[in-house]
Parts: sequence; structure tokens; C-alpha cells
Amino acid sequence: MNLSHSLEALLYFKGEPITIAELSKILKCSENEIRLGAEELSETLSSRGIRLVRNEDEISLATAPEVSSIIESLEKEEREKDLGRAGLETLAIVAYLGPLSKSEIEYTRGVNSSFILRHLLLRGLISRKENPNDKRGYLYATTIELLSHLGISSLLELPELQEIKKEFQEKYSKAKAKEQKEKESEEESS
Amino acid sequence: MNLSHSLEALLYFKGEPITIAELSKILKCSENEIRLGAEELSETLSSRGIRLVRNEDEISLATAPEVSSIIESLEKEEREKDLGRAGLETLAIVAYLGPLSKSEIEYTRGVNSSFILRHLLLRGLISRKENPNDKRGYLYATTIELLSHLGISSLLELPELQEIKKEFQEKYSKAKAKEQKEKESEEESS
Amino acid sequence: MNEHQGLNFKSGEFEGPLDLLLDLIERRKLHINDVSLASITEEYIERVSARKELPTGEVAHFVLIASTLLLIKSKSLLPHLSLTTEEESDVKNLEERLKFLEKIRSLSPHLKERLFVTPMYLGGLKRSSRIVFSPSGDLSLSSLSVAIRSAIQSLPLVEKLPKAIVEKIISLEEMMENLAKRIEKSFSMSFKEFSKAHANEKKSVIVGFLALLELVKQGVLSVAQKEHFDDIHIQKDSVGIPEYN
Repeated sequence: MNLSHSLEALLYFKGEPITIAELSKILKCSENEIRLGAEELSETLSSRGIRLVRNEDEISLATAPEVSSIIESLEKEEREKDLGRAGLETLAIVAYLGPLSKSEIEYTRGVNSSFILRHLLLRGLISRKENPNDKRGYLYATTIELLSHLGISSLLELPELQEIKKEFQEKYSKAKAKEQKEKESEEESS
Repeated sequence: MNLSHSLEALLYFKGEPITIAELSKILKCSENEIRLGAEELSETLSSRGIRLVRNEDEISLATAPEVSSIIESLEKEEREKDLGRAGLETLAIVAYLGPLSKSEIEYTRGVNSSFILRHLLLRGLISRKENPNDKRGYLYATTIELLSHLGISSLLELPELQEIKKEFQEKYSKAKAKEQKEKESEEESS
Repeated sequence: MNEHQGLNFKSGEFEGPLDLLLDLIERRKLHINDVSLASITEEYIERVSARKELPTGEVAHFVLIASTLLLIKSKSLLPHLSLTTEEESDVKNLEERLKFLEKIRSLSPHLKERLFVTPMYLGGLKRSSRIVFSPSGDLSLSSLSVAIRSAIQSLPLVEKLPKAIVEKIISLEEMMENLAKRIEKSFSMSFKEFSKAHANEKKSVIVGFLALLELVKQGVLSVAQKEHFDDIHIQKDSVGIPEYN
């Protein structure tokens, strides 16, 4: 694999500027080689939708200036579109049962929720903070802006909050117990 | 600005899969034009550090499989790798025959697959969406993440994909329909 | 001692009835057809009987497949036995399902070889744009309350016994009775052809029925003992476990 390709992949994955020094360390080659690779990548990208942006000691990918209006319409579209069933469900789980970790949310929904959580974060409907019980994970909770948009001053004012919390707890523990059983019988056989 | 460049920029900016439907709305052109643009972008990227990954309704950029070892060293999260025989078998069924319903999966495997499907959903390897023919049920399909984990840009890279899909539909549909009817009457009563 | 125990088949190595059948067929390096299915019928029933703690719903699936196997077996021993159209299509379906699952199985290793080996990273999660509070038109207290209700609804349910499976098991008992009568009839019709050399095989059919009945009993319902089977029970001790190669 040629160096400019590796650079492109790294910069894409990181999605933020990386210093020449760091790149030379990751790719195990000299800073000069990195600069040459960056030169080559820059030429390849010169007429594409993404470009290479360079300054003295760091480089980064960025969208081409010609597409800035399209990017704006993407942002606008993303901010205005309906939350939909998946979005509302995730938000409701965070509001009624939060603060919750990602894996608790996913367990309750039964599907991977990485993208939908990110979307709710970007729309300022939920926020996350470090989980005191798990340094690498986060706890998700609703934002104050969401409450005021809903016209309530506290989550306690959510309709039927107590009943729903209680009902959830009961079903959740039964479901967990059952899943454990199923897991055992299905795993036994795999 | 050509369409494939706009797609590249949008996908780079979003950094996660975007549906064909959403792209068609943002770029104000038909879904078919989006698919053609994606085709062109896919070819342009075929020998680069980033690639286009496609499934039926979504596309995304991803780093090339050839640089996976470099990117892996940057990834902080440890990925759970083991799937087990039942998991792989179920995944193969969804990849080759999907989108399909739970009862079709269970008919093929001959065994209850609730837990294993849930597990695959939670890991983001498969997705579910409402079944247009059965409001109470879901259709299961592969995700862009699954393709990216496999290091392939499209399901078409799987061996024998077309033949097996065809065989399933032709030879199997009669038996399936019969069994499904029985299955449904079971589900109704449970 | 019967040879199957020598296979050292660990319980739990199979998943469902189709997997078990495929395993048995593959171990003997057979092709999937009525002959191979007939030859593994007893072993299948034995394996299932030996599996003590099958989940309730699963027993029925195993038993239903067992009944089709028994049809195949009976037909292979008694060519005069005529199967109904539905029975014939059951047999054909079973073969087709097995062949298809075998094919799917042969594809899984390919996925296994590729999965997580040289992944493509979607990345981009850090490419965060600004957080701007942007509620949507479909967001309200009532839509949230509807959403949480449906989320709770869709939590995995506490196990309930599927009624249709129970019904199938009941009709299975009738099916066995019926089949037993037809076998007897078929025996008398073909008595001359069916020489003494085959006597042992006749017994194996009966043992198959007994084992199947045992399964039904273990299963969802405690099936009331019917006179017809009492007769067969009496012979049980003298029959023993059949040898099958």
C-alpha cells in the first residue's frame, strides 16, 4: 500500500488534523517521507469532493470549498428532520429511565444505537457525561433545553413517570432472567 | 460540481452511513441518479485509501481493508470478535437471503433464533426495519457495519450470492409460505 | 452396545433438529435423501430423548421432525405403505430444508474467514459538527409517552406456551395412531414378501414409535395413553435397541 493511501485512510478515520510528527510515528517513516506523501495525496485530491489542508506541522482532510452549500443543506436537513420512531424511542428511554449507559439503552431497545445517540447529541436533545462506574463509558441524560421545549421544568412532570418506571423495572428484570436462560440454551448449542 | 464529488464530500462530512433517500433529498436528484453517482465514486475510490461501502439503501465511506492494521492500532475500543457457530450461520442467512423475516430465518435454521438475532442487532451486524407486508413484524438485513467488518464494499463480493438468493426464492418459497402460515398462527396465539 | 454411542456425540453440539440431522448425516458421509434419513431415524430419536433439558417450545420442533423421519423410515421398510400427498410433501420439504441449510453452513466459514480480519473503518465519529439545539416537529410529551410505552411493550416477553405447537403435538399423537394402523395393514398385505429376515426391522419401527411417544410425553402435554400403544408397550422388553448401519 502506498504512503499517500495510508495517509488518506488515517486522516479520514481521525477526522481532525494530525501532526506530521505523529503521522511519522504511526506510519514508521521519516517526516520528510510524510511530507512527500502528503504532496502526492494533495495532488490526487485536487479535483475531488474532499481536499487536503496543510499548514506548517499538521495536515487534515476537509470538504472542498465548492460543496459548502451542500454541506449546509445536509446540516439543515439533519436538524430539521423528524426524529422518527427510532429517535423518539431512544429519547423517551433516556428521558424516562435515564441517566443510562449506551449498553443499557441498547439492551432496552434491542438494537445497536451508536448512530441514533450521536444524532440526538448533535441536536442538543441529550448530553453525555463520564460514567462514574465505568471510566471508558458515558451516561446519557436529557438536556435542559429539551425540558423547556417540552414545557416542563423537571423530568418528574413527564406523564405517568412513576408508573412507567415501575412497569419497566418489572419487565426488565423478567426479560433479563429469561434472556439469560435463552442465552444459556442457545450458547450451549453453539 | 459533479455528483460523485458532492457525494464524497457529504459522506466525508457525515462520517457515517447516509441513506440513498436522504441523499436524494439533499442533492435534489432522483435515487437512481444517486446510485449512479455512487457507482462512479466507488470506481474512483477503488484503488485509494478510502472506499465506498454500499448496501441496498445506504452508502458510507470507510478506510480501505489494506490499511486495517494501521487503523486498528489507533482504535481504543476493543472489539468483541467471537460470534460462535449459531451466530455465523444466522449471519450467513441474513447476508445471503435478506431482507427476510424472523419466521423465514427460523424456518431455514429450524430453531428459535430470538436470542441470536438480538445479539446480532445489538452488535450492529444486522438491522431490522418494519415489514411492509406485516406491521407487527420486522425484516432483517445486513448493515454497512457488517460489510465494513468483512472488509467488502458490497454484498455482491460474497461468493455465489446471486445463485443462492435465486435458489432460495424459487425452490424454497412454496415450502416457506406453508410453514410461515403455520408459524403466524402460532405467533398470533402466543 | 450400539454403535452410535461410539460417536461420542456431546450434547449441546447441535442446535435445532435440522442441525442435529445434518450432523448425523455428515458424520456418516451420506448424501441427503430418503435412504440416509431412514438410516438415521433411530439415532435421531435417541439423541433427542437423551437431551434432558430442551426448552419447552423446542421439544415440539424436534418431535415434528421426528414424525416425518418416522414416515420416511416406515416407507423405506414397507414399500406398500402409501403416503398421503401432504405426507409426501412433508418428506420432500424436510429434504429440501436440509439441503439448503447444508449450503448455508458451507458458506459460514467464508464469513468467518473474513469477519473482523481486515475491517474497513467507518470512522468519522469525531468529526463532530456544532451542537445546535434543534427539536423536531414530531417531538412532544405525548409522542415521548407513546414511544416509551411501545419500548416497554417490545422488551423480550416472558415465555408463553405457543398454542399452535400444543395443537400440533396433539395431532401428532393421532398421526402416530393412524400410521400404526396403516403399517399393520401394510404388513398383512405384504406378508409373504416380508420374510423373517426383516423381522428385526419391523421391531425397529415399533421402537421408533415408542421413542417418539416418549418424546411427546416429555414435551408440552402429558399425552393420555391410548390402548393402541399399550399393545406395543408389552413388546418393549423383548425388542431392545435396534442395530442400524
